[in-house]
Amino acid sequence: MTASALALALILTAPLFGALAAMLMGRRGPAIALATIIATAAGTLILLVIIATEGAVHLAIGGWEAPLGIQLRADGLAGGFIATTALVMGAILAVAAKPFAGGKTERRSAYTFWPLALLLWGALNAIFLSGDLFNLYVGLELLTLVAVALVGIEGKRETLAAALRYMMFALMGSLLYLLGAALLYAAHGTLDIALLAERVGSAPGDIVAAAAITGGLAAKTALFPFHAWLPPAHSGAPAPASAMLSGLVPKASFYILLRFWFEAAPDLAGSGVLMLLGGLGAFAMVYGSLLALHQDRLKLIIAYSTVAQLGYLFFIFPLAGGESAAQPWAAGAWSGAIFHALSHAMAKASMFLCAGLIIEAIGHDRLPGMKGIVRALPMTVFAFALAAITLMGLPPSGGFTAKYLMMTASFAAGQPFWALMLILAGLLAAAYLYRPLALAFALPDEDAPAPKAVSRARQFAPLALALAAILLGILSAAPFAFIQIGRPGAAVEGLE
Amino acid sequence: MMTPETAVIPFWPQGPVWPMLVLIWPLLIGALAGVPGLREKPIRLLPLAPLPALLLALARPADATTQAPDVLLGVILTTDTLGLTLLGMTAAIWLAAGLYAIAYMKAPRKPAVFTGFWCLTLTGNLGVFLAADAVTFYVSFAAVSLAAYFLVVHDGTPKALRAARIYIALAIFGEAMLLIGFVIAIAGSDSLAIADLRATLTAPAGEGTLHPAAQGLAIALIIIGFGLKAGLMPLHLWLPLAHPAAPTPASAVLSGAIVKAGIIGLIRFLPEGAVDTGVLLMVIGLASAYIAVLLGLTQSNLKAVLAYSTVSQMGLVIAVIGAGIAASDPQALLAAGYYAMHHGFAKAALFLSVGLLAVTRGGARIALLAGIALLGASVAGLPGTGGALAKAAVKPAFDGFALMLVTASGIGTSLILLRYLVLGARVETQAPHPPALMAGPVIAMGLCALILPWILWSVFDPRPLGYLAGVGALIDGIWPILVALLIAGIALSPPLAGRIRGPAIPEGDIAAPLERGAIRLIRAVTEMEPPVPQAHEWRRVLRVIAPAEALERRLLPWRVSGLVILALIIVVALASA
Amino acid sequence: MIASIFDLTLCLVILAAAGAATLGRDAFMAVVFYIVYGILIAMAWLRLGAIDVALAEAAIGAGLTGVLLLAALARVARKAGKEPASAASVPATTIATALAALVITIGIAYAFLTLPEPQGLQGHVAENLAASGAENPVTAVLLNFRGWDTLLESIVLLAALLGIWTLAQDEAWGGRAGLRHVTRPGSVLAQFGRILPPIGLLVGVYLVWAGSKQPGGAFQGGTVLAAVWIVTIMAGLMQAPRVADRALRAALVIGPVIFLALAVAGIFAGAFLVLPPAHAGWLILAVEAVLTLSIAATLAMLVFGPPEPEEKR
Amino acid sequence: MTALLPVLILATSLIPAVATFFIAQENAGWRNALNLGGALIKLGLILYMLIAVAGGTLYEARLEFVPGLYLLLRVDALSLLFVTLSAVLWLLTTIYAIAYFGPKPNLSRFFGFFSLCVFATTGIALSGTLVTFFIFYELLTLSTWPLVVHKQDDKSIIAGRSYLFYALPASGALLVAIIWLESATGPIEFARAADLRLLDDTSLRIIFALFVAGLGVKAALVPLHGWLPSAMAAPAPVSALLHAVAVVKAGAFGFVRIIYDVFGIALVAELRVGLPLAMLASVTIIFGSLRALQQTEIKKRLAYSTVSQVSYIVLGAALAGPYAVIGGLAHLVHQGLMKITLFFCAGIFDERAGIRRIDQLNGVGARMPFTSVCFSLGALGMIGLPPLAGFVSKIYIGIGGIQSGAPWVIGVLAASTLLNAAYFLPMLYRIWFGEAQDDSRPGERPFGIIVPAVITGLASIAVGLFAGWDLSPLAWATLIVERDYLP
Amino acid sequence: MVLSASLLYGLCGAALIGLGLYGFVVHRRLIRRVLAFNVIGSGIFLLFGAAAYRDPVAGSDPVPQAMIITGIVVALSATALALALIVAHARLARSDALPEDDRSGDPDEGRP
Repeated sequence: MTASALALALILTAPLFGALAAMLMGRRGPAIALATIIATAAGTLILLVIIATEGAVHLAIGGWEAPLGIQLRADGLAGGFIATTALVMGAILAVAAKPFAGGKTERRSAYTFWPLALLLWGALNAIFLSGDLFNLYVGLELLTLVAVALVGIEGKRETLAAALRYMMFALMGSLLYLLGAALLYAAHGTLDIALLAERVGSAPGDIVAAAAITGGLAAKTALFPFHAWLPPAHSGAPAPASAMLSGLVPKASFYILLRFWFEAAPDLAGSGVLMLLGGLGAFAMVYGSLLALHQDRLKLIIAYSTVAQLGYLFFIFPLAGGESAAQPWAAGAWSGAIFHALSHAMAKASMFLCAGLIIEAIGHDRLPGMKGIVRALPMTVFAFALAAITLMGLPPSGGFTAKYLMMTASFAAGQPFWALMLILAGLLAAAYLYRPLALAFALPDEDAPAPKAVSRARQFAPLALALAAILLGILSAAPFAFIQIGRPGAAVEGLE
Repeated sequence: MMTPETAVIPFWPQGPVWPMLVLIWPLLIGALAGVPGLREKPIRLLPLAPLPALLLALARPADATTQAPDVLLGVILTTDTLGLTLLGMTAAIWLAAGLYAIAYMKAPRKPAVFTGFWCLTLTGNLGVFLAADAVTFYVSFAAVSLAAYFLVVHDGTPKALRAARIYIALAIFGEAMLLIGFVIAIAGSDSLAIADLRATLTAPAGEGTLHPAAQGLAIALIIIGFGLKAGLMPLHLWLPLAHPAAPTPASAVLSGAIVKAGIIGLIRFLPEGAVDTGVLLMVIGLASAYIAVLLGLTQSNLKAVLAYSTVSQMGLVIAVIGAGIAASDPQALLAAGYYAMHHGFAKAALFLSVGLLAVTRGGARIALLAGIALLGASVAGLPGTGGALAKAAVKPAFDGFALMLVTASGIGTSLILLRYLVLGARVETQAPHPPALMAGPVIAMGLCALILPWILWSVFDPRPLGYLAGVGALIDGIWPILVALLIAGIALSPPLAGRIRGPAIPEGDIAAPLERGAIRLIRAVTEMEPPVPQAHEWRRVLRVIAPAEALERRLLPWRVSGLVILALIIVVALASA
Repeated sequence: MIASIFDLTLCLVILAAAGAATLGRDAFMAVVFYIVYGILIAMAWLRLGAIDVALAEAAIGAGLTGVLLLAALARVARKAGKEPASAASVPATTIATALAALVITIGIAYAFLTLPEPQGLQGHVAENLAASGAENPVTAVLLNFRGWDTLLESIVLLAALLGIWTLAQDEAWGGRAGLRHVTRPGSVLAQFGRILPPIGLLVGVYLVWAGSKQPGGAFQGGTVLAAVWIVTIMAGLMQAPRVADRALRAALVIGPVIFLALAVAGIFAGAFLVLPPAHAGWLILAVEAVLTLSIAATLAMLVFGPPEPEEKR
Repeated sequence: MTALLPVLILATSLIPAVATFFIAQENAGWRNALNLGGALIKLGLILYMLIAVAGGTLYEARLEFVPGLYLLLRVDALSLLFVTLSAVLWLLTTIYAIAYFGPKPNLSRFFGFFSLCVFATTGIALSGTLVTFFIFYELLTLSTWPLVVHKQDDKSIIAGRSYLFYALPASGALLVAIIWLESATGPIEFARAADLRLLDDTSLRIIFALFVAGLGVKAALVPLHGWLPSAMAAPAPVSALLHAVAVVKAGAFGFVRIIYDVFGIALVAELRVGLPLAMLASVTIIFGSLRALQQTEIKKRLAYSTVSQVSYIVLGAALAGPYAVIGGLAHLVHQGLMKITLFFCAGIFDERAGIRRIDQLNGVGARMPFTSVCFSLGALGMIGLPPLAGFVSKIYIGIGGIQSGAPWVIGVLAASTLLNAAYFLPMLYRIWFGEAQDDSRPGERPFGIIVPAVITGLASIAVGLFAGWDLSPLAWATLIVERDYLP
Repeated sequence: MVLSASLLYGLCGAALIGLGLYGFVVHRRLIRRVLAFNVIGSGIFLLFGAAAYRDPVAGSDPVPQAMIITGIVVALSATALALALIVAHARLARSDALPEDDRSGDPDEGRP
């Protein structure tokens, strides 16, 4: 028994065990979740220590090495995502404990929420650790089905429509991904990422496979223009679900996209594709932000913000992919995008949780009703503000570190366009996040009904997430070094 | 200048302490006015304030320099002849006016404020005569200029308020001009010493010196700044407004002492050898001397008449200074100071007499009028008076036509003071007899005007006094007065008396139109709407969003989104191929 | 292997069925064509030498999916007041979609035609088959070499079930799953329902048992067992279980739980999901057995759908 | 110790900031003790450092941010000038604010963010690299917002919006400038001249312009000043903070850093960007004064006055001659003292007598003598009346202008002086000579509200009157220039 | 080039994918989309299986077969959930299509 095997086993199975247990014991959801959090967190901590001290962890499942078996790989990138997921899930589940509490008799949503949420976690961990494209497919499918179910958990007409809409994109995405994987296997006889890296060339099969995989994952990541499903889906779900859906789920497909382009098929990445992805990302940033400006419901604002923020991530392709991969700035660009992914996960989850608490307090999330909410929910509004700071990319936050790194890389790469887009997006983010914040700070209308009280302990969870996002910025050095561990391509080097 | 020497004890001056005390003492007195126990009758403190200065002037120490590097940008004070003389004169006038004020201002409004600013003004007025560095001079000058506002405004009547408003506007304008002039000079010399500043204003063009245009600008600005205070036409307009508005003791110090601050400024700062400047000053000064008389003759307010007389006299002084500069003649500058000293005492006495006229009856009144006549004659240069000496001292600076004009200016001087005498004789008496504290200062000042020039002649003029006994000098001294009497006689003769109507020129002549113009300008500025960007309106932003919203509606149906996904696959494939 | 006329014909028929299923106007006919299509595809799999896949396709792809589609169609027709007519005109998007699909098809075909020399894993599998504990290479892959996929896959099924349960109406929660018996007693189906279960049970168990050596396995077997259960309920012989039923839930999770436990036990061998060669055989069998149970239960519950309100009964 | 002290100084503001958030509203004693204690300790530490730095000691603290990029706290003479100013004014403002608010609601929030602002300002002052500067600069932006909207009414909210509307794009510009520059030169430390010549002239000019845009908002350069007047909706201690302690000063301070420590005088001259900046500052000086003249509300007029006055600092920095910088740096302190006096007094007028508009000032001199005297001192200092503080700065900047070949600057100074007089004197006139409508005597109590105003009022005389003293701001500015910026 | 069976079925799979994609995108009725989804899926599997069968000597590659079985089960799960969603949606919306795809709400094709 090795520590790394133990860690990986805990991370992979604890949420799944938890989910199965929750399925079995309907009213014990919160307690099971707590146990899961503890177990997974323990595994995560062990894994982080191992990665930090010994470098990337590699484990052949069942002892079967590639190409026959499935390889688990935990490098700095995976470790970062797993740790962030654990943190975010912990906070989300803490907040969810009340609305989805077990109660005397079993309730539908309270019953299904816990196994679904834990399955989502399990799927995420499975994806982050997997080194095999087909295994990733299964994990992705698990994630997708769970996510769709969570979107529809409210059971209202709009949420069901949103879930169905999401389902369409998700099905299409899965199929396309599967098509790509099939073609790759047909051509190269393996789906192990490390092996593929040696074998993938630019044969027509590889190109079609790459195109299909990219299209499929882009649809799942809600990259503009495939985002149409996202705002209704993320805004319709209950807040804890939204937090997972917005903060974590798109990161998984993005993560696979990263693994694919940077590790499995680095040679295939021509400047055309990279620019295309980056360009769509830039468009998404502006487009999502503009639409977020126009929303009158808090959760819709946050959801459109996700559309915009996911756009950032795709700058990694022009800045760190292709010919840039070997350049000194690639490390910065790459880390910047990862920083963004991580801090966005925390901040966005925090925001949705805040929105959930606000809805609990005032019964809805229409902006005018939020006037003066700061008096009733000071910690929540503060958490929202901190999360907003991260999303705007203002220092000192993880969002800022991300923006700084990416901007530096974009100037160094001679592509200042991306830097300007980052600035623009930051400003737009400030604009659309400002509205709810300003309303929250305003004096309440005199005839407004008094908001219901929300306990401080529950308000603390989103605050902790937002603070974590800020801390990620203040203490950037260690995470920066960490996510470089096992980074594909160029050697780890500092910024010039 | 950038690293002043360090004192052993912070703030303790190097060199003689007395000159510093001269300046600090009045400030302390002024501050005392605010102390509760003294607040009720603070006016009584006024005479105390100038005493150290007077003592210093009487002691006549040798030229010495006092430095206080920690204060301001490094204070330097010197005691030279000219400065000490004028310092003495100023102190004396302030002392006299202070004593006078005790009796004159029985129930003043806000006595503490009046006392405080009286002392502050006094400090500034004394400071200009002692200062040897530009900053100290400037600070003193600003103090005397601006604090005097409170002396002018003291009565609080609408008239006083208006006069004070115009006074302060002009004073600040003057300050600003002066500041620029100083700054240019300091920048050119990289020094704060007045002597260096003066030098740099005429230094030949070259490396490290000022551009001639800058020199010219600085000189012009300095003339404007000081000319304003000294009543140089056309910057004189505050005098006829402020003097009548102020309480009488304040008028006395304004005209007798404060105006001299401008004179000393011109003397101290204008460089010798600036021929064009000198000639220009001479022309303006002489013109002032005459025009002011004409304007003054139209006035019916006693103090306004005196004010125009001051303007006229100062014109003369400035002409002397101009001549001195043009000829690089330090003697002329000294003479200008000498002349100013005489004028200070005389004008102080005359102004103080205005208050006395209202409280004097019978024989005393006749004696008073006679005294006024004598003082007027002195100012006009009647031989034997102090004024004759003053005139004699300045005349060598001129020749030819200018000399004639200077001599003939006695006519105007006499006329305008006759006008004062006539108007003064008509003043109705309100009180039985004058308090000693009012009469005393008038007499003292008058005596100073008549006698002190005799005592100080040797200090200022190398020529023997006997020169004044010459026939030419006597004739030159008398004929203008005779001509003036003749004109007055004709004007006052029964056939003409009351028939001559001068144009109704308001006090301060050009002040009214300027004031209107200024008000209009300020109003225009105030109502001007600058194009300040106020673009943070949501509606405009929302208009930008409209196309995005339309696109969003388009993309929502799966048939479109799905198609886009297919398209992306094709595009990615093509881009990779 | 050279394509025969049969292959060509089969392909054409497959395409025709698929065309009818995707492009046809009538939804019901489309589903029927789809079921036919599924069976044809299963034949194609046989032609490609993939008997396991053929079994799976027939049982799951054609059978279960068809049942699900038919049931959904029926319920939607009952519930949806109106049916949106398909496009009467041909809008530009349709043409563009057709073009795009065509281009992609050509691209895929081209990619397929230009595939490099095959580098299959037959060799690797054969080499390690002995250590895998299964004689059927497909089972070896499914339960050993790529057991993690299979484990996740069994959980995917549960996830789908959870998703379906989520769609229940709140007041119906805890009640019996949705599918009701739809036959009169004594009808053909009812008779069928009496005969089928024992046979089905046998077939199912056999498929699992045989799976380790020959084609067949947990999924195929589970499907058959699920079908048996479904038919039994349709025939009115049994009632659908309550979703809150402990036994049902235990049955649902037992397979994945055991499998997971086995995976975790791998840490004692320094890895994850390790089947020691010495015990691999019975371990696989045991896992398959419990998995089959869970899969059968899950598949059946998938077909039953969410619980429905009691009063509607 | 040399690494610890800068961190300690930051902590003296940060710890009270964070702790205050957790203090209940009712617990005024603890809150006040915490804030005042922090301010006092900070002041003590700074005094200690002042002496040490004057003697040549260097304080540095580094923290790795991302590889190759350090957050650097470094104490040089310039930082100390700013940090001393903000520390002294922080203490006074805290005293004032405690008295001003009394038992009003939301005070923990207020004092928390207030201390956070000071923390950020201190950070700005001590920053040793551009990135560090930027981070604290942004922190300042953010922590100021809750203060601007503190009253939470519509006006405050609009003001807050306006503030961010200007500040955030500016920070974007700043960030682009920094990153563009550093992408060519590597991380820039103020103390070590980087070779900017790696970029071409045009790029450098654009970068400089971006810096101007980025810092110009806080320094309220026209046309980026719009937020400042509307921010007047905030309570008086906030105005004091915005105008004197922290915000606008941070912008002006940034200009000094950029011109002298990043670009360097030589390069600025070579690129010919100093002159346009000086002109922009001059336009601001005049424009701000004109706008001030148009205002009818006291605080708005003061705000526009700040717009005008802060540009003196920028002007001094842009002229890039020794005298001009000395003047600019000295004005940093002088303006702070004078303007905070004015705002303290304006706050007292408002809070105690409800006086907000200028026409309500009539005769208030007799009713509130102490406040009125302090207000007058501040106003006269602003006009540049000698020997008050403003005069000294003006002289130096004017001299610097001539020596830098920009003699038109003195015209600007003169015009500004006149305009300052034009908008301040009528206020003083009303205070002292206006006809009072109301003879009540609103108390100038408690002491906490008036004492800070008196102290700053007296200080604004003292720093001018004793400008030649070795420890005066002017002398310190001279030291900075002699030590760091003269070749 | 001789048309091998694997080639034939591979091309057939490609055609099925294309057919399915078209159907998936253009259909308004959700059930029809799910059906098309399954067609695409089986097309991909066929392609995959055909590719695995290219080497007649070695026989069919078992790894793709296992993957395909997994894929089929996954597709079934997705289908089941999708259909259940459609049914639930239809119950509330009384329509078998999403609101934006409903003819009545479609501005492009406003024909009665």
